[in-house]
Amino acid sequence: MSESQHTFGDYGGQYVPEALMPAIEELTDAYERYVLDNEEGFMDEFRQRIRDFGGRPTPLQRADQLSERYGTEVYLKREDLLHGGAHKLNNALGQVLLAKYMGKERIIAETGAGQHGTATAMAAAHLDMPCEIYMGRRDINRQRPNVFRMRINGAEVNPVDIGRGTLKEAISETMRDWATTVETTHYVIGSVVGPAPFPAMVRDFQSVISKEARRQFDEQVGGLPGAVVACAGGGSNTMGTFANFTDDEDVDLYAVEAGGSTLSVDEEEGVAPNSASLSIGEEGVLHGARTKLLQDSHGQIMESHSVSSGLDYSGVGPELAYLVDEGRVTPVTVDDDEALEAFHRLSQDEGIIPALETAHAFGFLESVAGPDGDGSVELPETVVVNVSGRGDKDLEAVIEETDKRDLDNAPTMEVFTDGA
Amino acid sequence: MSESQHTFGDYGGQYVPEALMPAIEELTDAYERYVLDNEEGFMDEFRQRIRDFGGRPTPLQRADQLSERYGTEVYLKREDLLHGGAHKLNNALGQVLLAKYMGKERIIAETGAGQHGTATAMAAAHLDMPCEIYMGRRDINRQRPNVFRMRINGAEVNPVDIGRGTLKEAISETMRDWATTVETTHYVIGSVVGPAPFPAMVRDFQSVISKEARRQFDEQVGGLPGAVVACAGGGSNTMGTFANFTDDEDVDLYAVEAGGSTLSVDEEEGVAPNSASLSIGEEGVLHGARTKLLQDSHGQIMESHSVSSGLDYSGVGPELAYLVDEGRVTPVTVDDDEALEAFHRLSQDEGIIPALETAHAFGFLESVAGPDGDGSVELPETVVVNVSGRGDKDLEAVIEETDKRDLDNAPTMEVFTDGA
Amino acid sequence: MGLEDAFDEPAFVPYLAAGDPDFESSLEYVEALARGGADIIELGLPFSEPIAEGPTIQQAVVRSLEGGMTPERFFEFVEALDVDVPLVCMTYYNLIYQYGSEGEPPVRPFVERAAEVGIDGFVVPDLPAEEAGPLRDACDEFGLDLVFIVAPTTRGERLQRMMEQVSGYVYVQARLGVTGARADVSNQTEESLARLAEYDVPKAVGFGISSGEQAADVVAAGADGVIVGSALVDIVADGAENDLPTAEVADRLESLARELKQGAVDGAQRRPRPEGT
Amino acid sequence: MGLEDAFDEPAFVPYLAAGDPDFESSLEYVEALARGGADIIELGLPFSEPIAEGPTIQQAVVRSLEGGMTPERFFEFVEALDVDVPLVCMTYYNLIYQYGSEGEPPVRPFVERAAEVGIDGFVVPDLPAEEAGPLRDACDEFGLDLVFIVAPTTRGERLQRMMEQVSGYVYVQARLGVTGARADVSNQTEESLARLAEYDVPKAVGFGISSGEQAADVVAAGADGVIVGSALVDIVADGAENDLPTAEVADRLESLARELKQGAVDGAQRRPRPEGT
Ligand SMILES: Cc1ncc(COP(=O)(O)O)c(C=O)c1O
Ligand SMILES: Cc1ncc(COP(=O)(O)O)c(C=O)c1O
Repeated sequence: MSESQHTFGDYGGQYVPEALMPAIEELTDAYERYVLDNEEGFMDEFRQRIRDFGGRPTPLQRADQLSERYGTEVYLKREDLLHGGAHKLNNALGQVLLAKYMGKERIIAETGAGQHGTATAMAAAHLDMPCEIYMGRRDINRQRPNVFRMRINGAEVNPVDIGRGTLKEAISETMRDWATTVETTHYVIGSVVGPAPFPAMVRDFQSVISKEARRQFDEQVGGLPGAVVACAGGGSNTMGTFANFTDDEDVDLYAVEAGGSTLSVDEEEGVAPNSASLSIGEEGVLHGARTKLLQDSHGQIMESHSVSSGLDYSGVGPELAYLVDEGRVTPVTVDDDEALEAFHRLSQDEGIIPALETAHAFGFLESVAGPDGDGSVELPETVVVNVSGRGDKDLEAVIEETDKRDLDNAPTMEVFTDGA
Repeated sequence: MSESQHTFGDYGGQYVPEALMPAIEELTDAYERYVLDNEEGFMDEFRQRIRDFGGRPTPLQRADQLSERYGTEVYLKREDLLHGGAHKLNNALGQVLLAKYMGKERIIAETGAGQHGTATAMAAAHLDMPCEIYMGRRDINRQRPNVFRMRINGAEVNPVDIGRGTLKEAISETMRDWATTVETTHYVIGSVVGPAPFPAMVRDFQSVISKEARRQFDEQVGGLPGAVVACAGGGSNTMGTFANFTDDEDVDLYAVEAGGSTLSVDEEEGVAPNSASLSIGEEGVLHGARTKLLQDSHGQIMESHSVSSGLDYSGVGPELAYLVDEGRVTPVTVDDDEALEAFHRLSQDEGIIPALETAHAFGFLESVAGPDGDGSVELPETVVVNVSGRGDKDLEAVIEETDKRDLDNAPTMEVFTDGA
Repeated sequence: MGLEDAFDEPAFVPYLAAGDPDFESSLEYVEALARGGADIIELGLPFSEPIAEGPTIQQAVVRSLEGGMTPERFFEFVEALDVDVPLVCMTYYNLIYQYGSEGEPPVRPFVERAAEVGIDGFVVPDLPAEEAGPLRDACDEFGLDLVFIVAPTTRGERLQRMMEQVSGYVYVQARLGVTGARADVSNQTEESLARLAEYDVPKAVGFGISSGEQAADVVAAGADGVIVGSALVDIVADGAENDLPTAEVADRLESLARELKQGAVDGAQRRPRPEGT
Repeated sequence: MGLEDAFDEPAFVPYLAAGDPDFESSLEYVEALARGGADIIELGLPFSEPIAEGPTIQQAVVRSLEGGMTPERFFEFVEALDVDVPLVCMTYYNLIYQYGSEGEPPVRPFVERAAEVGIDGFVVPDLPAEEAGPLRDACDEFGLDLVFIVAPTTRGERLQRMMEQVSGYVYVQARLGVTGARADVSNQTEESLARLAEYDVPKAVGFGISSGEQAADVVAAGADGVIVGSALVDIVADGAENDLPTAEVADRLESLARELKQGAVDGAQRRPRPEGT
């Protein structure tokens, strides 16, 4: 039997209420048997469904205009083309299918940007499982199209009113549901966070991204890319994009976090106006795992902030925290303004409207490594950037946020406000 | 040199203002050289871009719940997974690339549901061409997310205020622009309509759908499907889905039109409360081609109606009209209510939120051939249905239209209206 | 019979949409044009999708259709007209195509009826020479002219094909685009006229002409006549919008017609004399 | 020292969040519980992400944090308390982990300081036995107990592992889910107690107990004590919302405490006599 990964250096573990431990042991067992050992052909069925239902493989595309702009060959891994519009389905479909193999009867999940909730609702509908999604009230208001989508897919959407009403609160609330219903219910966690075996399992489901990208790059260009870039909220698209490159020491790995409005922190208010847990967080325990966190000096978790709901989280996956400490992954930050500019740039120059989360990864090309950078990072000859999702869910937010700012490349918006 | 198709039986032709004729001849020449004869490797570049940028091939997926419901093997051709969210990019990318090969400097297009406009805006951004889209005011209000997307992709969106403000008026207005700017501008028409060579050329770009589906079906199931089903507005996804099956007489082809609220027509008001030109239209000349039209006894074009903007058109592609007269394609209608029900069914049972246009094709399974049908159509053992697009653009419209009706399977909508 | 004869001297060819804004007023407006010196009158039979028209004529089409205009009403309109000027029916192909009873071959019934009420020819903006066979045949049968529009982009083989089918006059489109009054006359006109010089058929220039001066320029450049639509329709629109008395609108039409006709005549004086005369 | 001693007779173990709704009132509330007969008091040190708590205690956490509660303030609170009852600190692992100065190994400083102010043990809802090594070690060093929660789902090997590490008492979770007062007592309780029968450690049942009658039922079923949180926190919440005088709230707490303690004692009478006595 294969061994599932419990910790990553000092990070990871299983810091959960006792009531959940048996479920987590059951899940660990199922993960090892079905996912790692392909018992009952689980992985075969998963691969077939993620292909036919999900639309894999997604392309690796040369970005013509960006390549010219940065004088480097930029390749895009197009997870935005996955069913549901983001990489999230890789994991959601895997877990819902696993829950089915485990004989569970009900699916719950938390969601921030609504992408994971949408992916889970779609997977649950596809596999005929009842599904409930917890979502912070603030995120509900920021990402309404995704709320609509979950409802239309037949999922219940439960607003979470506690705290600031974002992802952190939604996770806590889903854990409470799970603690009550653990015998019949599987909690589909949405990123490489939470107690073991979630971080390793979610990474494994997402690692198809880098598995494909590695092969595609070799076929289309030859060899390995010089650098691989992905945004990092919880870090699932990040780990998925990095997983098959971590052993290739010549490939630089950049995890782009949300710099929010500023990296400095307001202890008094308990608010970090960013979500840069890899860059400025400290070790601690949250939501079942030891990892890097945005917390105050007492250990209270701070509210994070980002213009993009999907990055708006105070923690980060433990494996990513470990790889940063090891020096294997370089964390960088891109702030709200830079992300919005990158959003418009990719939309106008490449004809791809990215999710706001994803836009951060492209902000890196411009604002860290590119013309606006401080020279600390130099781009190698070839770069693969993960397009973790599409921006349909963000249209309203982008219009509103763009309106507030003075961005060089924003389109005029009258047509949005005229004659409605 | 290959011969492009000018007419289909008595249908088709080139009924356009003289000013456009030279451009149409130039286009015919380019179509024959680049598309039909692959000069300068045009088709190779097209295939590579529609793969890497567009995400081809799209999957052919077995629909587990629908197969069970109808006691027949239902397969879905997943054009909803194409970049932009509909089959429209196959054509838009092809034509924008062709415009580039022709040395044109500017792209214009009309759009109804906004899907073609979005696809064209994306293709134009991708290939670095300025782009203007004409869209009826009514459609602008019905499909705002797509308006946002076009603007964000850097396209101008020109509202058309004349008439009822839907697709028909937008096409007329785009033709007027083209008549003025024809020397530098290519008009990317959005369906298999308009003067030759558009119907044949758009079909050719879209025929990749059935080329793939035919191969995929043979690989996954073996042999040929018993029936192929697609919705029909102008008929581009329809012709694309049928093209590689028309010679297989054993494969039934169903074109599903919008039945709107009723098939009966109000001559007095000049309004057809449907868009069923194949089913109830008569031969005439509109937008450059002879085809089946919704028109009054004098030959004035009637306003069509459908809950789905993308089907809301008084004409239809001439080749489709021809295939219907030949008995090769069977036209059927699905009304607004049935389409909405089918929308919710596919969303809840299969985890795929279809475009409202697409929902009509699924309404056919239930309301014509299925349990609610009159028995006139019996489903064969295997059916391929084209999922022409995804429903993200339709969320608001669906909520509104669902609210007005008493549908058996509509989700409750409080969460949409609560605490916004 | 034979619209060509109208071009013996520089011709003024006005356009109005029949029935704009209503049947009775429209009759008076058309008659006013005749009084103002029209040599031929183009009467628009409105089609719901006027793809070659700019906003001015689009609105005229809407007014006329809302006033109840139909092909049959159009023929009644022509019958009711009291003018002594050749008439050209300007319409879109679908209306010609649909006319007649079930079972009849299309096109012929429309032409027959048009001939009966005294129409002398047709201009059909969405019917290029390539598709004009059936209409040309019917026109020949009933002795009507078929006018084609030559665009600035029409050249070579296509021009040739069109010239083989045209009769009455050619409508020289002064610029690319759709109908509508403009302040200047495009230099595309001279090029077009030069291209047409070798063909022995009257050349009437239209699209954008709105003043006597422009008319003079066009004729001076070699045109045999000027076609004016939107500038006249503007007057009708103004009357409709402001509820002006029909007689007042008719007077204004007549006086602009006079100016335009005079312009055309004056323009002929400015033509370079043929060498050696 | 040694929480076990508190279970000589059926024990009543109340919970309150320290500092809810403010430092001073909270001191009086805790003292009222002692007067009402508490045998052990669980004092909550609030954490921003209380994943094991239901809405009642979540709100208490919010009130306490807004009142300025921090780990250091918590220790001052314990020092300021005038009660003669063993005290258990109930908190989440991150607060224990973070306490202390830069460079010190984690966990130990928190336990050391707790011992100093008179804390007798810990309950840490997000720390299962598998991760409890460092805390167990520090507790041993400073002579504190470490209480574990046994859930209805805890069985076999896991139960074994926990029982090897537990000291003071086990917290028997009466039902799946989060904290919160409920009207009935789950039959999961009896099953859990049966599973624990072979272990020689006091069993205190909590989660959902709100009345003397429930307390009696639980003890009758074999529990050595009852843990009550949300029902008491409800009284504090009511006082905070309606701005009631502190003394009045304290009185209500004391009287509910009395009822619960009495229930526990009564329950022991209803226990089936061991056979043969
Ligand atoms: C498109 C997209 N990208 C990235 C993220 C961030 O999540 P993660 O870091 O787990 O990939 C999200 C989360 O919602 C997302 O929707
Ligand atoms: C998703 C989708 N399907 C179908 C159609 C209808 O067009 P066609 O009949 O040309 O495929 C549209 C048009 O906008 C569309 O957006």
